[in-house]
Amino acid sequence: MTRVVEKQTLFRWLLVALLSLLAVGLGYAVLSLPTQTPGLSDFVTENIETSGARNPVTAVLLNFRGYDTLLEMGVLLLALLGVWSLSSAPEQSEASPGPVLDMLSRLLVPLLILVAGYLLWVGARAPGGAFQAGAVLGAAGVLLLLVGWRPGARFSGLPLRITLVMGLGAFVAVGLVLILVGRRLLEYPPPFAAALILLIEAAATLSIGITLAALFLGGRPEERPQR
Amino acid sequence: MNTTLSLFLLLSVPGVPLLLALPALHSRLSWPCHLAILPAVILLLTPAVFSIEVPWLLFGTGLGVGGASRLLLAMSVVLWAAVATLLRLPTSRSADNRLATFFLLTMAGNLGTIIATGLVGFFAFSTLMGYGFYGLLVTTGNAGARRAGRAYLGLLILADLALFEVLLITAATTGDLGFEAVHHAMAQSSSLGLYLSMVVFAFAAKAGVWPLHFWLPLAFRSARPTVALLLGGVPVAMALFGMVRWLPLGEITSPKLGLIIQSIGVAAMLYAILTGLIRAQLKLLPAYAAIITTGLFVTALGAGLADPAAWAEYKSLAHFYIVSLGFGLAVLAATIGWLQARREYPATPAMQTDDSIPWFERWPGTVVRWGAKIGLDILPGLRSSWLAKVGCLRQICARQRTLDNIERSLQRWTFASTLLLLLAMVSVFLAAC
Amino acid sequence: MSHVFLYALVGVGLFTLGLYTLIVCAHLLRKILAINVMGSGVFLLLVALGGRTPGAIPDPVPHAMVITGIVVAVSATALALALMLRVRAETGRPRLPEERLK
Amino acid sequence: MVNTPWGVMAILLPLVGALVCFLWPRRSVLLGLVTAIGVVTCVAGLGWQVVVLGAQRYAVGGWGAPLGIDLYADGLSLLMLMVTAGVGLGISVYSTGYFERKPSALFWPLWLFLWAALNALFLSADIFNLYVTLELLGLAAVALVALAGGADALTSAMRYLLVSLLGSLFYLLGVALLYHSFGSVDIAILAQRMEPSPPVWAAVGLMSAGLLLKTALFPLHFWLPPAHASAPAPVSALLSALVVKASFYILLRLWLEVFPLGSAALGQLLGLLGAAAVLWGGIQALRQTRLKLLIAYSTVAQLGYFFLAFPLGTATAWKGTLYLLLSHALAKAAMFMAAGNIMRFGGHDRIADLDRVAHRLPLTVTAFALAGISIIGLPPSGGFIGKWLLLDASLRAGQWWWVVILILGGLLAAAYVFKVIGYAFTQAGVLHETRTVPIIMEWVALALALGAILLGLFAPWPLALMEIGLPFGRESAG
Amino acid sequence: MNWDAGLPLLILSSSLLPGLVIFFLPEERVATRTTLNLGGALLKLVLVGVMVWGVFHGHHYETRLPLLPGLDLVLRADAEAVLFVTLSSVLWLVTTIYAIGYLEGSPHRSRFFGFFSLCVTATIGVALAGNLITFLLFYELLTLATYPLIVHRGTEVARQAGRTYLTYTIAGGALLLVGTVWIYSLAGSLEFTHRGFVAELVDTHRAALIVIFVLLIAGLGVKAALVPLHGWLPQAMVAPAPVSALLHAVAVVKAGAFGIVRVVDDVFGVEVAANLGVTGPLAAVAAVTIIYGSLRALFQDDLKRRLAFSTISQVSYIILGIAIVGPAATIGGLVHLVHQGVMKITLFFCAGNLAETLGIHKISEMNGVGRRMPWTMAAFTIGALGMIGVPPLAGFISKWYLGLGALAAGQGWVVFVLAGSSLLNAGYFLPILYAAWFKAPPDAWPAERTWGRRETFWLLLAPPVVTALLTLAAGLLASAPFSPLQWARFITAQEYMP
Repeated sequence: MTRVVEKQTLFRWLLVALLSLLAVGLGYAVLSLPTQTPGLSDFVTENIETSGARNPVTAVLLNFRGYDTLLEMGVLLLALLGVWSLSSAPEQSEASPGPVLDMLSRLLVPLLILVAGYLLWVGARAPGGAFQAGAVLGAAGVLLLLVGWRPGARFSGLPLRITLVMGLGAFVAVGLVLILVGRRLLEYPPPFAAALILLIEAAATLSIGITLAALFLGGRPEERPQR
Repeated sequence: MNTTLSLFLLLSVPGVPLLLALPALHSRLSWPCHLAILPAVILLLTPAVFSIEVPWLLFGTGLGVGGASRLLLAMSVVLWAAVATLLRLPTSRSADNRLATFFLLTMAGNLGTIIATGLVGFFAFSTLMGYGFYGLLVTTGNAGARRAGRAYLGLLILADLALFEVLLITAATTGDLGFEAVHHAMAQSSSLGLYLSMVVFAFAAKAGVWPLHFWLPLAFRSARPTVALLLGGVPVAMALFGMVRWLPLGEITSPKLGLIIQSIGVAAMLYAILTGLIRAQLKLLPAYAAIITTGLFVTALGAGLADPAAWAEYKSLAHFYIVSLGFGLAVLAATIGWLQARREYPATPAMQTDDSIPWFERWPGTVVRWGAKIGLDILPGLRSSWLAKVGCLRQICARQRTLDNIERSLQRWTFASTLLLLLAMVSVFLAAC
Repeated sequence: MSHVFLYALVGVGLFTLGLYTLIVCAHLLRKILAINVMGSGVFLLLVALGGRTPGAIPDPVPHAMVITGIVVAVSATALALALMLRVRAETGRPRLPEERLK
Repeated sequence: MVNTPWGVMAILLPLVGALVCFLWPRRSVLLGLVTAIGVVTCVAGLGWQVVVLGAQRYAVGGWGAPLGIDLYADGLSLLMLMVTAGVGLGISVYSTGYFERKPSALFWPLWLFLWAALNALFLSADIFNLYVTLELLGLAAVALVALAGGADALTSAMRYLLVSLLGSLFYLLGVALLYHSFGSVDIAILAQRMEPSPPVWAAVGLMSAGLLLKTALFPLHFWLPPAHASAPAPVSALLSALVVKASFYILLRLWLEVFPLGSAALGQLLGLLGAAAVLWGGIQALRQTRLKLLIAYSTVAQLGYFFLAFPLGTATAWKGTLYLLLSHALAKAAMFMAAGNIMRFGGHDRIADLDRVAHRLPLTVTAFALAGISIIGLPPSGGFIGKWLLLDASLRAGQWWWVVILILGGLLAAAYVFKVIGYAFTQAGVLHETRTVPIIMEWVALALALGAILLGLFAPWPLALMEIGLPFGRESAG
Repeated sequence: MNWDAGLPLLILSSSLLPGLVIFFLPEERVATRTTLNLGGALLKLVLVGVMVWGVFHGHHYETRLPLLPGLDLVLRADAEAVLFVTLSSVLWLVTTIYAIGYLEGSPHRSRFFGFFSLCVTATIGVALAGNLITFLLFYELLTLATYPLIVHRGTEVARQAGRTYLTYTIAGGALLLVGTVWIYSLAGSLEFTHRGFVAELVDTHRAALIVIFVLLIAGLGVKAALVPLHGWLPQAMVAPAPVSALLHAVAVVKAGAFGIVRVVDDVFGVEVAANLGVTGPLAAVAAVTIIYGSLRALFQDDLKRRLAFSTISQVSYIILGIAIVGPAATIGGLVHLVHQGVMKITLFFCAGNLAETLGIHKISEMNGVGRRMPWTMAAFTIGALGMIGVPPLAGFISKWYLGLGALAAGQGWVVFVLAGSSLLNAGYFLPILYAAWFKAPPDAWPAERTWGRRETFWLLLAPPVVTALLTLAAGLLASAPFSPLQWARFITAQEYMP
């Protein structure tokens, strides 16, 4: 037994040494980067007018590199699919959440929804946007779930699924429509860019929020048996 | 005579017996053996001297009859006809008709050998004759005949091998393998000595010349009388005939070899006389007679080799000698057989009980024992190698465990991710190089 | 040394720390957390180095990348946690079978 | 037709399919099959485009690199897409049979997501976008492994997920360093601006290590056999056939275009690891008693071959590698499917007891044998062509030791393949508790295996495709 | 594609397509299967006949399909190819007939005949291969197609034998592959040509060429059962008799020997090989194999095992003939390719008949069997005597030319090897003949089956009789036009053309 422990201590020291070496190496690499570089900010500034969003981050996220975001919506949905494929949702716990949480949730949930709406709206100009809004919305959902609220069986079927795929669906739909009208994938016509981005963001916010909440639930909600 | 007809006739001399050798054929005919001799008889009766070339047979074979071979052919025909009559072959399908097959095969070989005008043809037909005669000997006889047959077969194979070498040497020297051409070519060839000694050895083995005679007494003693009738006329006579045909007699002078051959001949005669006297057995008489006569022939041959001029003188006698030898031995064997059939003489009383295996019979057993001995010698080695194998197995087990352990430790997270780390660093280092 | 590089170095530090924990700790929850810490380190580095622009506005592209990265990390963490729970439910232990020593 | 962005469609279509299947799980088999056929059509369209017009670049959003993201299709990506389409179609059809009894509503969306991720990965020309596709791929794969349920599958999936995330993070850190060095994440632009510096070295090391981990190169293969062996058969097939190839593809792309400075020493290291993988995987495969584990270790060994081209670096060697990759994809998919059929039929995959099963499933065994021929590298098969090219390249480069590895690997492969096939001919008592195997499952396995064989007979076409866009440089194969 | 370019492919397909169809036939469709089998075999024979005629009249048959850039799949009917193709297709027909009789009523026949056809297809491919890669391709295909036949019986022993077979042949194939790639990387070509294609490399890459030669010969030597690579052959005896016949006479062993012929003659070229100094050792190996195989055969009691060792010995005659540089020896080697096939197939058919009819597997059980089965044993006798080299049978012709060639090349020792081998051949064949014809039969045979008045099923009887007659004819009519000997002369004349 002691030998095993000794071996482990040795191993750990070795590991620490290696990791320090890695850290030092990486640090050296980082420090040898040029101290000033424009990156892509100039390109972004040049093209931001036609992008449909004044906030550069939003412009990059939804326009310049919108394709990344599209795939990333896919990742989120995929995670949910993965979680759902593992198990169905755990049984509702009988324990009462307690008065404080109960009270808090009643106060906070509407507020959070409001904040989410604001973040979504402001994202076009200032920091904010679909993901932030979606996260806040998700937090509201989590809070609701914490206090023991569960979606009704009627909602947990197709309607829930539609909400979940709405974000990605909107993104893909816009992309496809643009292709159909002869443009490239996600090549928004400048006059409609802002509107399209808002549309996608709105759908994405809703989807992200619900997805996060559903992830928190940790399983597939029971569906009402259909016939 | 027109060519087609002669071709047909000459081919049918060995061909008809060969065809009839098929059991399906000869079992349906009433006198198959006599029928098979017919072409030869016709050939004998045709007065012309003629020969043909059959280019598509083997490497091109020549067939023909001349003065000497006609004589031999006549002897053979008479002998075969006599034996065919005496043998009383069973003709019905159900009976064992292998005897007829062998009979016909041997006959085909014999007749073919006589009419062959080239080395290859002679060789091929004499081999056929040899194997056929072996069958004839063995199929009818008792255990002793079988032993004799085996000894004969062994010598036959050795002789054929030697003849094969001779053929190869000849073919390498000259393109034409007709007897005349070969004689001329070999007389000038550098490998003449090898040629001569091989030929002499081969035919001596086939003829049972002393000291390769040992199967002859056995054969005469145990073969069926009818087969014994053939012993002199078929293997012995044909082998002597082969010597005459193959050796470039009269064209070369080889005193040394001649002397050796002569002395062998003399020794053979002495031996036969002495042994014949000691083993005064009626049935063995033809055997010793054969040894003596072949000895005499060989002596003459040796003299001919030593002095071509001498050979030229009694060259024509040689064929007569062979023929008379064949007939003489046949008559002798027939007489003895007849005497024995009348039970005036006991069938080889003393010697026959002595069934100890002669030395020349023991070699397969010796080889087997030898092999076993070697096996025993190897066996400790085998055992040790087997032990080593077991050890190996153990080692393999150990190796298997090692493999398992390595794989298991590779599958541990800590290990694996450390390796990853190392790999990343080494890559950085190497990329920097 | 500007604060940009300081943050970046902190990012490197987080990355190595996370890696250490990932390797050493057997408990799956810790491993998942360690992955998250590593991710944070990478994101920190990505974002911090984006501040090397000549102007006042930092490079927005790394920001967008990080947001994307965070979403991916969240998704992966969610899946990992759910998996961990299932592993614990099936095997009774929240760890991988090959890690028995700790 | 010419202007239709077939490549983009090949990415979007499976995504849409996944969403639709998710929305209407009851129709998912039909929807999935329709999607699969659609994707194959798209890939065919792209292939036609690439063959006629040459390598294609597509700027998503119309911005173009470096601001936007480019998609790029040359011979290399086209072949990857094609083999994905082929195997993908096969897996789709196979799954209709496989999930017949135990329907899994989420299989189809997960699988289509994975397909989309693969297509996106093979088309991407942007290293950050590649990261996203890698994650999409990884999560989908993990979820699919976990579909099997049970302790083995779940722990394997967990391990797989952690490994996948770790690899991705290494990769992402490298991406970060590269971006901050050169201000772009586009492969073409990086290739132009590339010059050696410490951050680049670090990036090379980190990205390579991360990708190697995901490719399961020896000695980082520890996660692969359990994951591939415990997944449901179609999932095993697609993991071994396609998913591990994706990270290798990225490595190949980076090595060919971004890291041309990639030093000879690093190449030799990769070659050595590849050689070790070939031997180790082969030996381990030979020692397995379970069919699926044997096949999984065989994947470990086969992955090793792909790295033998790195020290050689000639066009012939790369083509050989790619050829091996293609034929391995088909053959390995066929093998896992065959194993799935056997498991379905007899309820187990113990090799020693296969004789009770094997001779009653002739089509399956044929499929396994044909796939095995390609895996061994016997002619005529795709594996043979690949090995031939690699052997030729090694001998021309004077590095004969890779020849030894290639041959030894082939012999090991022969040993483990025939270890299985031998049982197909022994007569054993009839096993009573068997379940019928849908005939379609047998035929799909056979079709894919035949594909691997046919690759060996029609080599000039794929080899000509590889020339499009000159992914392997200008040097022509001898 | 015109006729001249399509004929080789057509010949190949005439067994491939029936084979593929047969795989999918249900077990009970005996008539269809037999029709397909025989139809394919007959068609092939006719096509081959046309080809022989054509080649003799100067036609040039060549199919060329692209395989790799710079490398084609070439099927070409040159004289050597025609020799082997003719042998294979004639013997295939005979073996098919025999197999139909032999396997009547046994299970898995569709599988058997499917692989059987594939096996012959591969052999034809080996024969017609116009370059080394095509050869390699079919050579490996042959390995694969034969394996199921060897393990056909499905017993544990069969599986072991199959494993041994694969171990040897796949390793051999690997060596062959390495040699092929190597020579390709040096010479840049793999086309078989009469003078070889490596002549200009002799000065620059001497050592490499020697190594390549060793690799190629070792790879091919496995199938040709050169000592010490022969271990699989005696074990493969567990296979059914038609398969043994196929292995020993038509396909596998022959493919190896033929490959060696190709390598020496058409890859390296005789002069180059002699110049490299590799033919001498090759001849020595062949000689050792000849003697060793015969010695081992001497001590086998199992009939098929004895025949197997005999094959090991006999096939090396071919190699010996090639390794002795010179026209006559080459003729001997090539003609033995055919003669050995015809003789050995006879012997295996007979062995199969004995096993099927009387349950005899051992030589010690063969006493007096000639009386029970005279036709079979007559055929056996002709085959055995031919093997010994008794004139005027086929074996005599081969030995004749080998010996002549050896003398012409000044390698007299070969003659002694031949003599020793003949002696040993006699030593292990004659006791069998003696026992069969002259010993008394036992009261009961181990497992007797009867077929009315005939000694055995006529489908089993006809093939050995036919091949025995062929043995006789090949020797007797050696100088007739279109005989194997004449064809070998024709080939050699091309090879040694000034």
